[in-house]
Amino acid sequence: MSEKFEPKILMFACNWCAYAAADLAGTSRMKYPPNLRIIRVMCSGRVDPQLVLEAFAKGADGVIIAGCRPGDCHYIEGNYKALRRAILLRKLLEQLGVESERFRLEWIAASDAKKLVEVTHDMVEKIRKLGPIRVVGEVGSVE
Amino acid sequence: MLSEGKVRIAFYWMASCGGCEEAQVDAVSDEPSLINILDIVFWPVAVDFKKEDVEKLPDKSVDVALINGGVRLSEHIEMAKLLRRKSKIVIAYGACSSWGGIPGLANLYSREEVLSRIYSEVPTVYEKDKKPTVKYITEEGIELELPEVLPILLPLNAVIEVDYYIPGCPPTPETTLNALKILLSGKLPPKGSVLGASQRALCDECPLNVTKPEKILIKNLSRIYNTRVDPGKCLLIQGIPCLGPSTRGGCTALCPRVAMPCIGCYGPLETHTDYGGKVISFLASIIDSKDEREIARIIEEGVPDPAGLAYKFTLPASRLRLNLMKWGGRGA
Amino acid sequence: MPSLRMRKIVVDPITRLEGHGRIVAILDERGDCIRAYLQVPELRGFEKFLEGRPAEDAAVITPRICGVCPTAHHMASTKALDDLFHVDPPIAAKKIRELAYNIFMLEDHALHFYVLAGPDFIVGPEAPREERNIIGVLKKVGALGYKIISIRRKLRKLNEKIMGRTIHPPFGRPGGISKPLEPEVIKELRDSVNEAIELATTTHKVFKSIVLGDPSIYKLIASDAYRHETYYMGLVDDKNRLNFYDGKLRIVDPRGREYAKFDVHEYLNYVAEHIEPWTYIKFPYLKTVGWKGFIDGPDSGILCVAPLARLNVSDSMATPMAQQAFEEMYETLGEKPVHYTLATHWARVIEIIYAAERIKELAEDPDIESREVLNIPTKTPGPTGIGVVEAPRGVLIHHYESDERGILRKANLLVATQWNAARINMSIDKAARALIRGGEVREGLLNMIEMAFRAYDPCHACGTHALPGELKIIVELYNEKGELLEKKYLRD
Amino acid sequence: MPDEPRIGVYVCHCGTNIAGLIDVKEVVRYASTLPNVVIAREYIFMCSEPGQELIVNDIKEYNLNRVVVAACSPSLHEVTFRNAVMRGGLNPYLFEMVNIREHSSWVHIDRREATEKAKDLIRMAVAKAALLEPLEEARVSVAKNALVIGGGAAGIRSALDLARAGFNVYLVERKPTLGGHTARIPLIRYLGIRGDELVKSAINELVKIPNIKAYVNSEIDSVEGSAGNFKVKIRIKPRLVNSKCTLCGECVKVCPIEVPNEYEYGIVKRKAIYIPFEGAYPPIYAIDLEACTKCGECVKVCPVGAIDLSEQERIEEVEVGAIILATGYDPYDPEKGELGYGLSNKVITLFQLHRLLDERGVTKGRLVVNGSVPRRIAFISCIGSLRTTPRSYKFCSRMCCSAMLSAAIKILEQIPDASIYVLHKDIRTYGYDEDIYWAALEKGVRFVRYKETPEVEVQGEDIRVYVRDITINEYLEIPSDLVVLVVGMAPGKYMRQILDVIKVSCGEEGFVNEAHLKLRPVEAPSRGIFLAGAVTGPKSVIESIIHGSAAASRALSIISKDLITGEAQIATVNEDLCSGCRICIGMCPYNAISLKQVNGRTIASVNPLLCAACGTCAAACPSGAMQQRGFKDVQLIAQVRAFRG
Repeated sequence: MSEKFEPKILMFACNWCAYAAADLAGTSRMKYPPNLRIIRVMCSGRVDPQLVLEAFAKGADGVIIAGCRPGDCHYIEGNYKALRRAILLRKLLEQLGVESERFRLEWIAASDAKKLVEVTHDMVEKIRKLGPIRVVGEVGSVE
Repeated sequence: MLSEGKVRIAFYWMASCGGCEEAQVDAVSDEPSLINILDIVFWPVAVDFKKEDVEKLPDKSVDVALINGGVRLSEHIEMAKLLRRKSKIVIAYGACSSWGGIPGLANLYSREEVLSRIYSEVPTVYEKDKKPTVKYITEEGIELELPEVLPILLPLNAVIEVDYYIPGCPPTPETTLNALKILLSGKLPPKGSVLGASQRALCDECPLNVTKPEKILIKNLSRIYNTRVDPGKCLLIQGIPCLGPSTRGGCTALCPRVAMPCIGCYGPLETHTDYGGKVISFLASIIDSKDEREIARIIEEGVPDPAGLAYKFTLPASRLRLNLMKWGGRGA
Repeated sequence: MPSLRMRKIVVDPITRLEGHGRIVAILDERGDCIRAYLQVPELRGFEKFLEGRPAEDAAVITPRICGVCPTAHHMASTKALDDLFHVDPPIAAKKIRELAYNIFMLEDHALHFYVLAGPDFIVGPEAPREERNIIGVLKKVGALGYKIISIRRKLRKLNEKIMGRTIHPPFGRPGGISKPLEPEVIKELRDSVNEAIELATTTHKVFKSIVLGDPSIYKLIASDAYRHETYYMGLVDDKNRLNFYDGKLRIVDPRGREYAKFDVHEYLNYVAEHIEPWTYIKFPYLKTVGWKGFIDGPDSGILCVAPLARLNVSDSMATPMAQQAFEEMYETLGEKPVHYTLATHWARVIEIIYAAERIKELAEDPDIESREVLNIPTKTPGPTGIGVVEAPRGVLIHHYESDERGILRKANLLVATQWNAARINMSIDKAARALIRGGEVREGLLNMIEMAFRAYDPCHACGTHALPGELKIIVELYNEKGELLEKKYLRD
Repeated sequence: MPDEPRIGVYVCHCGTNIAGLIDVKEVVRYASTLPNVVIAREYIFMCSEPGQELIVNDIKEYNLNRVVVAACSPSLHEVTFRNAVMRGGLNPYLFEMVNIREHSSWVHIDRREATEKAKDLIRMAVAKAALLEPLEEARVSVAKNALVIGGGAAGIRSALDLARAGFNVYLVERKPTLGGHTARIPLIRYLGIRGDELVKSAINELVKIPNIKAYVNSEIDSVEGSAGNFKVKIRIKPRLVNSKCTLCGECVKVCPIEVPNEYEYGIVKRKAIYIPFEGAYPPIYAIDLEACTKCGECVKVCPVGAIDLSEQERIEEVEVGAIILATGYDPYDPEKGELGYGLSNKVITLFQLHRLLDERGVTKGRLVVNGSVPRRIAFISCIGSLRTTPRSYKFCSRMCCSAMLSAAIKILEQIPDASIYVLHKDIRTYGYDEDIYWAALEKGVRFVRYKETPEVEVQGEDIRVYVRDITINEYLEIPSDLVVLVVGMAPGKYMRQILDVIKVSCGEEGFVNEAHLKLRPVEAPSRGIFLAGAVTGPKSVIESIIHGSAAASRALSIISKDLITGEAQIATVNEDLCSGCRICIGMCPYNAISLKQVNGRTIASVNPLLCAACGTCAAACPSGAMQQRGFKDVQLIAQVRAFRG
């Protein structure tokens, strides 16, 4: 792999906070790496771990669930449900062989475009060090 | 298709324990008249056959093949492909064939780790350098072959197209008979369907479901070993991770009836894209805490092994784990 | 046809297809068999993937080693967990476990006797093959056979009520069982004990009249064809009587003298496993004697387990009818230990009687009515838990190592069929050498191999049951380059 | 979906805002190759009239049944394009928006990378769009009435405000009289009036307004339906005395039953037939059903025949569009033995002390205990609050400090030589009440700060308080003639009961949590239910009144409408798949999910008006029976699967 590895990162963003923060980053013309793809959900509480597992299975190098800060959930406490699931999911991912750095739960307020930018930078950097989720290696004689 | 005359049926086993055969025998002893309708082409537990016998059959001459066990050895792949060619309908029978089953937990480790544990690390083995080999030349100078252990255990549908699934570890006689009746009726559901079991989760048929309060929020998750369970109450509300809510029904809740949690042997429901993911989703969701450290503690105490809990029967069906192993990622 | 270049014969006599057991015979230049190998290509890796699991999960994971004897694994596992979690079950739990276990032993042995081995003896080894199956058995014994089948099914259903399921039971927990017995189950149990006794005594009668009544069969059992003078191991109670559920392991030497008697925690002092590169199965042997190859005698560490071994290590039986039958067998065969492999069938019938009598004792014991069936572990788990039971096919040891949270770090499993693997190989080797001469495979070979197999009732997925009467045999003749010269079906 | 998806993709230039960086032509070319895409176009400003017309016309011309627009943020133009899609004849929810401006062209610098990102996002949106379904919002016509539960200061205020705005109000009070705790406060300092006077003036106002119907002695039996249309059953318990009563008092004289008078916090007794306090509303006697033996003595003596002991309980059913919950609090009730309480009548609560100091009370305001005037008085504050005792709550009741010091000052006014100790964890005379603190200091009240809970030793007439003063770090022994336990506010005793009926959950401390302190500060999580007064936590009378007004104005936002609509992208249950496992119910902060019976099975059911469309229940649903419309599993999974080409 001579070309520089560009991780592909998927973010599930709450409509009311992280998605809006990404909008704000845009209107403020902040710059961040182009590795992020956002899927909008109404609440981080909507993010079923099945979606995260599917994203990794599809080859996402990193996945972020972004929700409102504790106490700030638009839907009262959907973000806490995201928190509970994320803690268990992270444990599961590690057992399945996905490094914990590849999965994050972040609280990003609508006004906090800066945090969205920082999180993206940081994630891209860390995953670039980690390498792609598909390590090119021996493929078993299963096919 | 199946309504005329006898149904030519084949049974086959791969990496299995024989429990599926026991279940089939129980099913037939519960309804012996089936013998009159079924023309058993082969059934290794009861009727001998060889691969050559199958090869000689015309293509699609078997009406239904019920295959149990996961794909663990190289020769399982050949046999599966052969049966696919010879059969009109191929059914994955039981958890192992459907999603890998308990032996599929081996996919948490590499083949080399598995072999090393068995042939050198266990305390009863002292000859640390000996190991079975695929090709071995005996002292007489003759080559003996062993089939290759595949790097990953695969469910049947990873190597051939599977038409239907009969879930369970093993499927109960009732499930088996229900499925056979559907097959014999000729009214076949869409391909890929599960036969003989419920379309709903186990809670639907669990006698303990009515003991749940309206809201299920749990302050503590517990392991069964140090929990005194009230047999008259839903296990989940007692903090025991019971997989009934996410597991297909059809067994009549055998385990919860003896105050033990459902461990998920009837596998996923049609809506699931990743059974294990769904299990951890609902379990984490009911934890009644907003404090990160407390949540982590509750999970650590009650679910120390999420993969073993959520994928006890379905790890080889996790596309993520399968892909990681195939890609040679960490842990592969 | 015999060719000097013919060197290898592959026999697939084991019903469970390629992959679960095949025999390869190596011939010399004259075409005489000089060595036969039984290969078991079977590997699933339970010892590895138990690692990382909460220990209590072992009780539901390990039954999946074998769907034919899941109860044996469940019990061995549950006992290992009692040990690992340092908890002693209440007396009621122990008795209910042993009760369920004896029901399981009874129905499993009955299955073997009537469906698997029975045809050879009941229908007769010389009977036409198409009659040598369970249908033939039913014809010969008449309505009695159907009754026995229905009793067996009834016992299985009863066990489902006690254990939750018959195949892969869930009810065993460290410290006891998950749920007390409901009064209606106890009533049903007590109503059924006489049927269990009836099943046992009838079976014994059938065995004595049909099998022993036929001098040719008696001769076969007492022939030297399957005689191997090995060590024997089995579980005995404090009076050196057979017990399936608990006790100490006792080993007798080929002359019947006690060689060792130990708690299963000391098994590592006595047992090691030998590996052969040509098979996935490992061969346990008596470590203190050592692995000397596939030979018998007091200098070879090969150990035999299963019904015959269990009786060979027992001084007596704990129940009266079984004791009578026990004495009768040793008297008739005139030696102790009995080294005739085929006498295993006889031993199995005696065990059926014992199991039935033990079921009666336990079912009628008021202790099983107790609601106190579980002690919750309170001590820090680990580091070691070892459990042993007598599976239908012999000693079964589960050995777990865990951390202080009770998460398994290591597991070692010594499965019943493994113990006999070396002896089975010897039987097959003996048969092949005797019967493959001048490159010709004699018709009798098949019978010999089948009968050897069935006596041990080996279980290669821990589930391999060879069924009689239907076996075909393919003989593949290879040249020295390994090219297939000829393939013929002996029974097409 | 019966129809084969036919998707139109529209890529906006946004002038140069998008096209300046993103290769729109390439994006359009790429989009046209995606599965189910029938037409892909670009336009300089998609949100302009001509841009929208493009969509409207294409829907007709190409028979499109899904539309994807790649432009700016949906927060700006999602509604615009939904309307355009609707004008084209499609359901507005068959539309998916891709944000390639804020999320791509404005935040990146590399043309190729930004273009690739736009392509990825469109591919993902197209995959989702193919699975979109038409959606409708649920609507309900509004019952233009309101229910107020609780007839204290806050509830009365809410009822008055709603009624004044022209709506019918049902005011339901569990006790036989309106006024709550307020009626027993001797003086409300801010207003300079007595509590019972405040209540009386409010009631004078209330009786003049015909559209308030007050139910005393009544409880809420059941509540069904949801915002806009609640069906409420009110259980009216028999008072056994009707409005013919003239308050002559003959009945009281003959009544043989005596029970503690709860209006006086139990310091005196009353008869089973009684009027809670002078001037109580309604102005007729009431009979305590629990105490009354129905001996009939009162019936015999009643000169007007106002007593009917055979009166039965009634249920009245009303329909309301909104509910205000104003059930208030109860004083913390110390256990017998807790700091000497109940062991001597020299250990009393602050609430009881207030009654003793009330000039219209039983002692006419003279502080007399056991027939003598106490000289040595110890107040122990923070009882029931700040985790002081094992049963205490963790919050600060904040009213008590001021009330305690007011009482101390009042005592010093009538017993100038009294020695008063105030044992406290902290003194929180917040706001203008700081004056009281200084006044108390000046009058010689001695303050002792404690950390460990003081101990009260009762030995006959001798009472001693032991405390470690943390300021001087000395143990003090305070012999006392009177110990006043300054108890805080606790959640109402009947709170749980009423919450179960209206299906609102309470917070950790037993009070009701607001849906959102910032966005919905006087609302319960469930739509249509509003909160007034101390039901959400300790409040002063004035604060409660303000709260009552606020809740009323929020309730008006519902009942002033003819129709209210729910969200479109709500959760729905696949009834065939639902196993009735109940996991979803605990997920919903809005109580939108309940159980229902269908063909003998118990399954979950979503109230479309209560559902706020967060989707949390769908993520938790173990069987996948619960799905959020517009964000269904299959839709999101399709979007995820399209993530890497």
